Amino acid sequence: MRPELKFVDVISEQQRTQRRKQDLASFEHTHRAVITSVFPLTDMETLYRIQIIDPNERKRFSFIPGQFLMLELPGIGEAPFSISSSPSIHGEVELCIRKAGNLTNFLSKAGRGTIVGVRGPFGTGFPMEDMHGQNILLIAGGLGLVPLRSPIAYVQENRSHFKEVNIMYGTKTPEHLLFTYQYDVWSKDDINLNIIVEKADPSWKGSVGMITEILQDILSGRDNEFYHNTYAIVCGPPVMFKFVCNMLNRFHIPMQKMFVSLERRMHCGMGKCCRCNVGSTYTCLKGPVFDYWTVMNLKEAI
Amino acid sequence: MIFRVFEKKELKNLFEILAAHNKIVGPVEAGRDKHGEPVYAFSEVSDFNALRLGYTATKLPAKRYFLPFQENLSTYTVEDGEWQKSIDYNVSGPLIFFGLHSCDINALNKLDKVLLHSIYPMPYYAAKRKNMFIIGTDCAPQPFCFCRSMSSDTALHGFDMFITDLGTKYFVEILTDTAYNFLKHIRTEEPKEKDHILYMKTVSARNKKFTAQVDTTDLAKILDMEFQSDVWKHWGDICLSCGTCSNVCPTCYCYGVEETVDIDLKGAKKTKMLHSCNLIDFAEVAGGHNFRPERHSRLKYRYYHKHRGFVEAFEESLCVGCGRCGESCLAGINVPEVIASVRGGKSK
Amino acid sequence: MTREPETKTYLGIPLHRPKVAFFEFTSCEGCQLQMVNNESTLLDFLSLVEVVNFREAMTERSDDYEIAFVEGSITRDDEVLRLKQIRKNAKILVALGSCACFGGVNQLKNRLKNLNWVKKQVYGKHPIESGLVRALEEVVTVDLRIYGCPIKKEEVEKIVLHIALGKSVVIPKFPVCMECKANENICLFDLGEPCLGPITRAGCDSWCPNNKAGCWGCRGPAEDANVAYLKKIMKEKGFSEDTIIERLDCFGGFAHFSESNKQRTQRKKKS
Amino acid sequence: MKKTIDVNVKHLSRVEGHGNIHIKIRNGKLQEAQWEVIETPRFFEALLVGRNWDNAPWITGRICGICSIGHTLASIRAVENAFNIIPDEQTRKLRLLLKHMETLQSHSLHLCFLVLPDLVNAGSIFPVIQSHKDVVIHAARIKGLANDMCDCIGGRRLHPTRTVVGGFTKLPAKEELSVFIKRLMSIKDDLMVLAGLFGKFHFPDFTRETEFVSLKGSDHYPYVGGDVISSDGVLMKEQDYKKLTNEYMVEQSTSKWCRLSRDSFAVGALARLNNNFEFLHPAAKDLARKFDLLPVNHNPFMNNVAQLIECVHVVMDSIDLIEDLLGSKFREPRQQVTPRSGIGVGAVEVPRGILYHSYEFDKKGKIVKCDCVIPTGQNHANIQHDLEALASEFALRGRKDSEIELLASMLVRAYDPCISCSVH
Ligand SMILES: Cc1cc2nc3c(=O)[nH]c(=O)nc-3n(C[C@H](O)[C@H](O)[C@H](O)COP(=O)(O)OP(=O)(O)OC[C@H]3O[C@@H](n4cnc5c(N)ncnc54)[C@H](O)[C@@H]3O)c2cc1C
Ligand code: SF4
Ligand code: SF4
Ligand code: SF4
Repeated sequence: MRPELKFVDVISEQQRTQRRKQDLASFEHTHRAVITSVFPLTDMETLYRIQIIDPNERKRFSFIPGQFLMLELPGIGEAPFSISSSPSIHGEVELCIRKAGNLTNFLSKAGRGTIVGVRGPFGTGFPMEDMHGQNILLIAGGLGLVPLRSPIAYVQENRSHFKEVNIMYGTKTPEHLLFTYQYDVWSKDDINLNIIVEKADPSWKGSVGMITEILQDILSGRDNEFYHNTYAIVCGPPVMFKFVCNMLNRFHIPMQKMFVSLERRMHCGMGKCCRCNVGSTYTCLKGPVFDYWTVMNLKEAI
Repeated sequence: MIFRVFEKKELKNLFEILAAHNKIVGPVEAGRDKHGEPVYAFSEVSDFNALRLGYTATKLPAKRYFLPFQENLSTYTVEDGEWQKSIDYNVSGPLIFFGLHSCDINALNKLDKVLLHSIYPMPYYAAKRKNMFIIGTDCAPQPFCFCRSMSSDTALHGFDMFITDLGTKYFVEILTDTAYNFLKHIRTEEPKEKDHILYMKTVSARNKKFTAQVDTTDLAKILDMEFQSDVWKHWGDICLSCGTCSNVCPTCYCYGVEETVDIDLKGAKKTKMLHSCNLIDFAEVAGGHNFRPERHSRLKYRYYHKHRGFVEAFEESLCVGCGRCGESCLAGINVPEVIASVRGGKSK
Repeated sequence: MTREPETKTYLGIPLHRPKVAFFEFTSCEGCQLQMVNNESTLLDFLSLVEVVNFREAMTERSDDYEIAFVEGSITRDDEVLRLKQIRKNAKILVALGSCACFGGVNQLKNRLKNLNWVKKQVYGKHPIESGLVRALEEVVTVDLRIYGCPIKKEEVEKIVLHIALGKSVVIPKFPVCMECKANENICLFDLGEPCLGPITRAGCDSWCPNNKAGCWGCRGPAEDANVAYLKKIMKEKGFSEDTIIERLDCFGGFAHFSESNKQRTQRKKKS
Repeated sequence: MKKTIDVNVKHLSRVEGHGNIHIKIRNGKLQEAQWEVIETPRFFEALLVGRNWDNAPWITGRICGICSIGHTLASIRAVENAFNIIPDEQTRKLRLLLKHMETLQSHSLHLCFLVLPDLVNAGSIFPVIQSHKDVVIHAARIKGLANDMCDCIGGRRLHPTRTVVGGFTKLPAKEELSVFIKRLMSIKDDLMVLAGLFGKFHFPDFTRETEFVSLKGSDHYPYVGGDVISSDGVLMKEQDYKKLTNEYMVEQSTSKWCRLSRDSFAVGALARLNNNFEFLHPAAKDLARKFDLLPVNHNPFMNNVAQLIECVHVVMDSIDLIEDLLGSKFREPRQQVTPRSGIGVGAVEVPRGILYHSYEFDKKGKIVKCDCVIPTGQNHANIQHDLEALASEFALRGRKDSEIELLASMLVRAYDPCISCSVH
């Protein structure tokens, strides 16, 4: 017998098709997907609908609200984006993307039919089922409405499972408001929608101020029963959720029932590159959705 | 575990038999420093005489064979609007590592936890790791080694066979049947009682030579408490933010990714580069915001990842105590002193 | 140039083909030469841009360009005027090489207090016009910098490609050591040689240390470079003050860190 | 015969650095023919003063982007001469090899990218890439090889890193070197194709007698150090470079001018070839005979042909050098350097002619005085005299302004002037 080592192929064909999570190939498995519609929301943000091309992969692709996926264009870049559509639709997602750099700028020039690569879904989501039978506060600032659209869709589709539902949304000016065309639909489903802007323009009829002001109004004068049976999902820039969460805390909403979504730089989405680490917790694995208690215990989270 | 002993001269036979059919990586002399002392490095060797099994410590671990500093993750062919992606795990074949010290073997064991056994195994690492045949060898403790504090001075698994120099013979621990079969090609014997005694003597003599120490009791907790401590500022003041510590560390695996388009526009590449948490742009995000703009906060993060975060996730720290980072650091920042200073001891 | 302007596309999206021009001021013109020094990619490079002005290689000249690659430092008044005109014409002005970015080796003469002595040393009594050496950014606004003495051609290619693709241009912020270690070199300090790798901006792929030669800092300081502490380390390792200063002031990138070059910073503030 | 001629070329293209040409003829009489150098000086000689000896090669290499290797080697030789360091054979061979590759690099760049457009009526290499694609590919291969070899031996194709006083910081691996033998062999064929092409061109028929100065070959075609000779019979040591160059200032130039036995002299490929024909490699000699280029040739345009012949010489000689090196055991590449006070001169034949560096050191090895005499500086006066003769002669032959402009530009280009270098 020759003393010779055999080459170990780490992904046998069998593994490739069977054990998805343990499947080594999944690390770099990119679904090819096509942009089926492009809908500009503001100067900076565009809503893309993206469909996985392979019908089998499409069927298998599902996610929970709050998760993100990695979108790539060869040679241009790859970046994480929150899925902003209903979890009940498989293999087709909506992403709302702001022009921020290489990938996102290039994407803003891309039209329908452009082929992109999609990996994921990754990360934790909002525990929607735990929230059944409870009140829900959905609080978004600025681009934070994007990840919130998925839980909103879930709530709409399962409205009878929830008690009181409040959406609070704040932006800098009325021009920054996203998804204006959907507000009517949300209200129809017995969801209270409160919108506030920091700076009004002449045509603005709604409230003006900080989002904490509406929150204060909604929370004041409720009974303990309400506070203890309320979940909150907060998405937005770090400063905003710091203030909002502090206020929720003051009203004794349990920290484990408050959820936030953190944003960090990410290259892999799989807990390998370490770029998203907060303290030493991987945002991509343990997050991006964290309950507020965990966030409190992370160093340099906000 | 199966133990054998063999005459020293047999090692050359083993090497040559293996080298005839496999690629071998081992410690060699890469040059001499200003004092005329040899500088060791891991490199491919085909000549037994070039191998330096009695080496002290290599400046760099054998990292490039399992976590290359730069590696293509995928290549794309692009034509008009269409593109295809192809993935190459960048392994050309199995490799025999002839003479890794316990610390370096333990480093691989630690990396396995995060890169192999976590929920998303990393195929690039896995492909290389699964094609490593490791022959461990005993080491000569250096003044900067604190592997005993990190419980990495002996390797219990993660190798195929481990040889210990008993003077005229080698004592060998055999962990895999591949190793067992390889050893059939040379003359080995069942160890006798006196071999066992000699082995134990050798090991305890070595153990007495360790000098550097790190007190790891409750370290994760203490690091948490001392997050705002001023000692970090002191180390930050002298840190050069050059990333050397991460590059020479056998367990640092953080990386960055770059996407590039070929100049003829017919292809593209996604390349991974080992990064270091000490580099200024490690935690920079959109809009240029940097979560760790100061040197001390980045340096601190390296210690938190290794001695706190990893402990939390995997019940052990991400440091084997090889001391390479301290040895290579021009500013002289080293784990024992940093930890001591955080624990309230004296900093330099 | 007579070639048909072809529109290239990438992933179906049409690319911009910029008109580029090359200019040189006081320098060795080596950086321009580096441009033609990479035979294998020259033709691809030329298909991404339209070269309209390149005196070292062509006779035709045009003032209609978008990107101006400017090599060399500024020493005379006529150069100031010419540079300002280039700035007016160009949308993007790229400083090419250490001379353009920091003054390069030429700025060494600034440290000599007596400019007349300098002139006399070389030209005797013969009158000659030459002022202090300035980097481009001391005269006009510079949009992009390609560091190095000499530059790496790959960096220029990357910049041009990125402009065509609309990608941002990323130049390493970390120091040369990072690349040096990845190249598995034996550290020059272990060999008893001085090296500015720990404070110099990477991107050259540790060109000099790869060849067992210490870095002289031609690419200027890395971001957040800890110059003060490296000086201290070098002193402790037995290198003389002169050795350290001579390296630091060689290419001008560390002018802001070096005593002998204080006057330069002040001059900049004035203008 | 043409009576009135005006030629004004501002910033002559396809040469290194900035120079202008003015020709004015009135009533058939030459009133002005001027070669003007307007490059800004960088004062290398002054800025080295007070610095340590190891700065000299590193900084003076930056005098020129094309012949940085030559400057580095001349500087190293001057320092070594001052410190009484004698390089061993291995170092000498490697340096010569590096020097050869710079010659090949520079000559091929000059011939194919800067001169060729003139010969095929184009303004730059860009249209030539379309019209003479095959030539450009040969040229790129030649230059590519030279560049790769410079990388391999000097560490970098431009501003070398491995070349230091005392030898080299690092040696090329023998495996790397041996690969080049094959490539050099095949490059010879590329050169022959180019020679065929250049053989078809008609170089302007123009001669003016002048003095040719170069290093003197003893058993080899000379490139590094030794004695200096001229076609007028001068023979001196390299240390006597001042007597060989006699620098002086003129109004029209920021570069100094030189003279020896007559008003002006020429250095460069043609001078080397005229003075050392016998030492050329046989293959190069054959080619010279084909071009009818035999010593002493006084047509400055033939400098281009001399460059081509030198290319063949350096390629053939490099093959021999590599074979020698591969046959010997590599030794420690770098000698210990002990500075001492003294003066040292280094003369090296760079592509454009003979280059001198000279330094004076104090006992710590700090530079007290520095002087560099650049080949293009030595050629300026000769260019000026050629220009005058050319303008008169071709005006007499009734050529148009534009033709004279082209001929004058070609004449200057034939010298392959390195203007920024000459001003330094
Ligand atoms: C979990 C998660 C969900 C996200 N969801 C959305 C979303 O729904 N819509 C949206 O528009 N954006 C979202 N982002 C932000 C988005 O990923 C960044 O804007 C994107 O990476 C920019 O990519 P680029 O290639 O265009 O920019 P680049 O050219 O890569 O970078 C521009 C700047 O962004 C920094 N950067 C790189 N990657 C990231 C990152 N992942 N996060 C922050 N900064 C980064 C760079 O350092 C640089 O300063 C999300 C980020 C995370 C982590
Ligand atoms: S942190 Fe330092 S001592 Fe610990 S394993 Fe890494 S290099 Fe070795
Ligand atoms: S040689 Fe220079 S660049 Fe390389 S590690 Fe040492 S100090 Fe850093
Ligand atoms: S190593 Fe230093 S001197 Fe050398 S090229 Fe890089 S930055 Fe310049």
